[in-house]
Amino acid sequence: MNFQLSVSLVIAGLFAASVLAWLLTKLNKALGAWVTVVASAAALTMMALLHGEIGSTVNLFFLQFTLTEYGWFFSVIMLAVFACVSFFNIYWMPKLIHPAAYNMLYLLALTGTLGAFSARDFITLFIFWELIVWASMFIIPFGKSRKASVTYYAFSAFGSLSMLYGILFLYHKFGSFEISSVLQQAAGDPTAAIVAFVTIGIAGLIKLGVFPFHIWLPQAHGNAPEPFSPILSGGLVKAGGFAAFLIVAVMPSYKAFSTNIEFLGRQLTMPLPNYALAILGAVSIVVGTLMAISQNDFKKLIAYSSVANAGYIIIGLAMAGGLSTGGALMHIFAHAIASAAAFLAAAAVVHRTGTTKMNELGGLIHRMPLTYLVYLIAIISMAGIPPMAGFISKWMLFQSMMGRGMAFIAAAAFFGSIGSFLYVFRPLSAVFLGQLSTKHRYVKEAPPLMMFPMILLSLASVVFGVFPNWVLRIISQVQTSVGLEGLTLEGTKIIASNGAIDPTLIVIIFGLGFLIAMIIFLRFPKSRKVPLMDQYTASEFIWTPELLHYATDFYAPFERLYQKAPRTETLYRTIVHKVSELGAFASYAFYSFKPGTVLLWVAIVVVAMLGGSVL
Amino acid sequence: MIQYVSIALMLVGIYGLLTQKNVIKLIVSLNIFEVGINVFIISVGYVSGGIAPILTSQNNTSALLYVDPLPQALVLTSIVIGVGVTALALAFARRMHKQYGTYNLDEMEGE
Amino acid sequence: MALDILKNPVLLIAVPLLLAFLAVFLKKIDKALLWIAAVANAASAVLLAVVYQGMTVVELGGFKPPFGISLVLDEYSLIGVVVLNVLFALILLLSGKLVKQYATVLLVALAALNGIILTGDLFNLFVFLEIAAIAAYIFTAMDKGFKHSFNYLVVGTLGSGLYLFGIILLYNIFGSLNMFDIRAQLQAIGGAGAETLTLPLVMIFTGLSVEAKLMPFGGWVKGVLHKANSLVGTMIVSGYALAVLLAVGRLMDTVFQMTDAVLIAFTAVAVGTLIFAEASAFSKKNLREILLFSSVAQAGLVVLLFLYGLTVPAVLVLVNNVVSKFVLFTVAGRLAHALETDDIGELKGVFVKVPLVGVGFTVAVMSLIGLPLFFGFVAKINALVGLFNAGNVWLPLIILVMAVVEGAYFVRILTTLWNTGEEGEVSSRDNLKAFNLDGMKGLGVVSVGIAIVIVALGILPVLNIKQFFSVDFMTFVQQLLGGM
Amino acid sequence: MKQVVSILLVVALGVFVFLALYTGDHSPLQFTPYGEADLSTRVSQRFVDKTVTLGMGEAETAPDAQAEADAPAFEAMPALVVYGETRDAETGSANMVTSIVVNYRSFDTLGEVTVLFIAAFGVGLLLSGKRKRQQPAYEPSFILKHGARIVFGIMVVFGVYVFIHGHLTPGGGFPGGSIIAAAILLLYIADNEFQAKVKTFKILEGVAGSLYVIAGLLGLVIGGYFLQNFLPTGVVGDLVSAGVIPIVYILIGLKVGSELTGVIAGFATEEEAE
Amino acid sequence: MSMMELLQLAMGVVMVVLGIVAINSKKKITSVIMLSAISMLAVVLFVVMRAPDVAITEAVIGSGLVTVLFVFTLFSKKKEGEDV
Repeated sequence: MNFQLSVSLVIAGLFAASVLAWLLTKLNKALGAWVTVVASAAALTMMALLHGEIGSTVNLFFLQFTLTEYGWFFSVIMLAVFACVSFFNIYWMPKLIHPAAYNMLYLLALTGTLGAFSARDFITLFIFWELIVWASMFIIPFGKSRKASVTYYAFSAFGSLSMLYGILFLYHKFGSFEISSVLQQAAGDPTAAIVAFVTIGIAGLIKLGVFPFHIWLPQAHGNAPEPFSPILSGGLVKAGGFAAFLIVAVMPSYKAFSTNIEFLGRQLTMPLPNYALAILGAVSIVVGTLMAISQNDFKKLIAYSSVANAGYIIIGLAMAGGLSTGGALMHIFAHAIASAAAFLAAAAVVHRTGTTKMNELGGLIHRMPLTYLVYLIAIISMAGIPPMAGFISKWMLFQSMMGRGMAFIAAAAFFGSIGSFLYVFRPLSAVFLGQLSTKHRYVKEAPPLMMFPMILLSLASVVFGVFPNWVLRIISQVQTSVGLEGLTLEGTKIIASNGAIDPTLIVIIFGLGFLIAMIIFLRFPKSRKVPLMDQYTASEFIWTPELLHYATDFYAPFERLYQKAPRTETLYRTIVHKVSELGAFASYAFYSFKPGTVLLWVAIVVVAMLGGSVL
Repeated sequence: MIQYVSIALMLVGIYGLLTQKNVIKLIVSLNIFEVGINVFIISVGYVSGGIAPILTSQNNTSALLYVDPLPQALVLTSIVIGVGVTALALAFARRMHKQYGTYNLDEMEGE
Repeated sequence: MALDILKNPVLLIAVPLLLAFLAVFLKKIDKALLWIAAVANAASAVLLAVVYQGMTVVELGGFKPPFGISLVLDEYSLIGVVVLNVLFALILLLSGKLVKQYATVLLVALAALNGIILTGDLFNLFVFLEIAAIAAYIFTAMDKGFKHSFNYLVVGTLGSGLYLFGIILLYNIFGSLNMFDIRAQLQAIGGAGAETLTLPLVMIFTGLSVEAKLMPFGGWVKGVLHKANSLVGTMIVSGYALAVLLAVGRLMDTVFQMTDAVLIAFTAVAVGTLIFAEASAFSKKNLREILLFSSVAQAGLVVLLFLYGLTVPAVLVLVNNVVSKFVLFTVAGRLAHALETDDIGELKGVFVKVPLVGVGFTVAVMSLIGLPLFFGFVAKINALVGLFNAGNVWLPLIILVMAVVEGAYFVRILTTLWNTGEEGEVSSRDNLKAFNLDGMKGLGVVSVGIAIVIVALGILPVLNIKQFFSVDFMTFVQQLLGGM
Repeated sequence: MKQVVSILLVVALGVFVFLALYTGDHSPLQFTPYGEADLSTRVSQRFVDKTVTLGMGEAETAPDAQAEADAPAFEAMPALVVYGETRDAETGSANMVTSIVVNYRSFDTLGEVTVLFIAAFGVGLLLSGKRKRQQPAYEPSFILKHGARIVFGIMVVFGVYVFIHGHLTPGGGFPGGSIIAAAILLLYIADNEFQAKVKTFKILEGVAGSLYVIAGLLGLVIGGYFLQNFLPTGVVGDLVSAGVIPIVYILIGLKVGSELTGVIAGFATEEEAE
Repeated sequence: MSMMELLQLAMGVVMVVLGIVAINSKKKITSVIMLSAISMLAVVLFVVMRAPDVAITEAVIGSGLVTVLFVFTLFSKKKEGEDV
């Protein structure tokens, strides 16, 4: 292996680093955690430098890697998230049951994502894809739930094995594993195309947590160890975006499937499979939003919000136009940093208070102002409010939806945005605003090493909200590299089919508005502080304060509208139930200590076999 | 003819195995089944008009028409195996009788 | 000359038999004899692998096939004997103290299993099956589960009876008992009139399936294994499964060619076994029950692959399953013995106490469910590609769906055994139960050693398969892993 | 209910077996009906002619399709084996079944002996523990006891005769050994005091078995084949002929006898009423 | 249909009938005795089919020893009033 900088070098290095992390953690926990920090940061810088290497093929033993534009884009986002989050590992070492294993698996998961994004052939892709799965599958149960990990694995395994099926089907058909060539050949062959689209698509949807595969996501994200939730939500989930990108943009599905289809008398603007994707996306926006609104645990809440955002991403990819794909990729970027920041803020809160139940918190703004700020910026960006990066991506998506005239999906998207105001405001008011609960009177601000990555991510949200074109230029390179038309950008302007937008201008206007609000806020008299319990109790002792907390049943009236609605969980629960019933039956019926019972079945089967063959 | 008989014997044995609840009866059925098989094997080797495959002073050359000796050798083996299995099964039966005080499988429920 | 004698595979059978007979009146040192046999066999099996050049037929009594009995030593049986004898030595190493007065039985079982793998004669196979089965009847009764062993005895004897019926029909048709002679005759006539083989094939398949634990033929297995100690468990799940399934493969894959009707019937049985067994394992909560059902399912998978003529993938899957199951069942048995329970819920976080064992167990499981970087992955990929190339699109689908189920219950085991705490509370060492586990060091070391082997075979699949498999397979592997 | 189902199943099984065996003509593969077997199409013709090793040596028979395809073409061998004249014939046993059991397929017999051995061992294990004689319901008389002793002697002699002449006359090791066992059984029945010395029988059994394997290994060392008949086979029909066959058959007889005796001893006693 | 074949047929029928009796009989000892009778008849069949070795072996082992083992088992440790 030559020692000039290359993807394989980075990956091999990360492998080595993971082992090193394991060893050092055995010696000294903090040291091992620092290894993860250094390794991921180093990997980030190397990948940044590798942008020139795009297109070159390198291999590591029998694994082959080719750096593509989109692969590079995804990898950098991923590495940024990992690098920022890794600082938190230092503080979590004492809280984890297997710190050494955690550090090793953390880096292995990173290796997996890098390998998957820069894989040249499908086998390499699959190997690293599975590496991601099992690395995170071991980390999740370190948190609050073991079931969550099983659910996560069951879904992921279904996804990756369906992908494997597709891969082998394509191999059987075209006798090759090389991603680009195989996908291009598949585009020419309808059956192969549909198989590839469905199988790999399922893998992508599951990783993204798009309806109806979103069940695992809140469980896993909500229960994983705090520093790993941002990895899952900001990082690994985006791998699903990568898979989806493969089938819609790289294959591309436009070439594979005919676009002029009459549906209910009106011309569809994109092939049926893409339409199906878009609809799934729309549904998951609605479901995610509604579920997020009704959460009390604010990690789960953010998790559901990422389900909703996955919906946006998939819609954007499905439309597969210049602006829409750009919007999707931008949204992947924006949501990655935003949700990472949000989860990190949550982690900081947990680090200090030890709980994620909103109705046990409150008023932390007085104790952790910076964390509050970070969280605020993050959720504003997720809700798509200027001047954050999230706004730009959503604007682009809406633009392209309007351009396609897809009223229903656009409606769902708009509903999602409105809903996002609701659910982002709840933790804001419940966790940070309001009265400080007496338990947390002496809580301190998060330590500097935690603040550093959080502030970094927040700044990123803001900066790329103000000057999105820095990212968008790269994105449009990505699009042109796979043969989509790029974005039209002028200076700070983004030109869309109907109307342009100048984020910088918007920011200035927003700044003015903010100034005015500030003045008003400062001019008028402040509200008086009262301890949490005063307003309810006439010096009665309260046994269950959290029931009286204003965060309890925050949106109860609204939730009542849909709490009777059928849940997807029930479906999966039924499937599991049926399987184990079948198993219980088999193990009861076929297995007995009485020869008569056993031989009865034997006789039946033999007679059946003979009868089937003789007659 | 004899082959039909042997197959019938096998089937009777299987029927016994299917229906009987009594350990001893099960072993008996097993033996009936084995007898059936043994007879069948020999019948496969039988040549009508053939003589027993032993050179003696009377029929003293290998040119004569003998029945097939190979199946007979096989049956010798299978008989001996049968007796071994039967002995073992009966030993099991005794231990079970000691354990549960009965030969009836229905009264041996539970661990 | 001397080396030639040492290179004779018949020693793998003769030596343990001789020692078994000696052990009868040398009661004092029977364990020592057992050890000698195990080590000698492992050594000579490895020697055979080292000096192996091409298929050899060992004639017994100096009579050439098809007249005399002959042992066949080719890649197929070579892998079998190597894995079998090494595993047997390891089984002794880990469960040796359970042998008690069963040394003779194990010696005979060892000889018989080697015979099953090596023999090239149908009736001889029957004899060895009977010996192995009888030995199994005896040592499964080790922990007083007489009614289960009796059940095994009755079902097994009926099964071997049916097998005998089948081969005598074959003798009637072909006038020979030699597998390769029969294959040659079949090839000579180009498979015409194959429907005559329906009855013999069904009988033979049934008879072997009883030992191979296919559903519903293997109805005895639950009773025998669900409380088995590590010795009995590993013997049945690893040693016997390996030998018997190799025999099934030899007959169903190498020797016979079957009509579509028969093929469909057998496929139905194998697929049914796969589905039902995975579901059963999914529905269980006890470690050993899960493991036994999972190995039943794997047996179904292996037989399925053999039926479609995918020898190499089948052997890979089989070896992977056997080796992993050896580790898993040993650990399960030892834990159950030390803690008087193998209910997963009772074993929360047990691996925190014995990390080495945990690592070995985990790697074995991951290889079993075919995750990449482990041996099982190579096996799985080969199996699936093989089925695809056999023009079969639906079986891979079934196999993959079942793989999801399998993964689910195994991951449930792993996450539970590595972590503590009830659902909803953070896993930490504070709420770790006080397990008293000592004397697990050796087990830990051995299982980690096996884990290293599994990973090595998984990461460098090219190296391990080179000397064993045919060239076309090699090129296939390079294609597969070199990504063209 | 279960009865009915079973009957139906068994009948169906029977019908299918019948259909598969006796109907339809699928040449070239044909199930030969009863009595019409033709030895010349079977391997056993060579066992009858004692011509298996003929043409051995050339063309090391590798079991691949080509080498085997012509193997089953059993060309009739001119050399006749004649009772009392032919010398140094292959196996040299007048009783063809014996020649198969103890020579051509001796490996099966070794396995068979092992089966009996392991079964007896298992019986010993299962019925072990502190034991006493199972008492018959009657008090045997003096005549009975001593008559039995005499008959015992005769039976033993007969058993030995049977397995010594195994290569000439019907019988052989297995019946012979069983007869000896039966003789001991007689003592058990006739004499309520009698207790076989299981230990001695175990030793006999073990020695006989080991000698059998060692004989096989000798064949391997001398002739290069396991269980080879490495002694001169003499004249067909003589008592001292057929090379190792009589020796092996004697070993088998002793082994079987002692094993069955062990089994009987196991069954004839019962656990102390604890 | 020659005399010989009639004889065989008769014996076969008897064997099957005995088998059924052996399985359905109330008393265990009956079925054991039936079993021994069956194998005795089998011995005759073996002789008919020119298999003296097998006949002797079956007579001594199959019909003799096995029966004895059954009987010993049945009469060992039999509880009071338990019918065999």
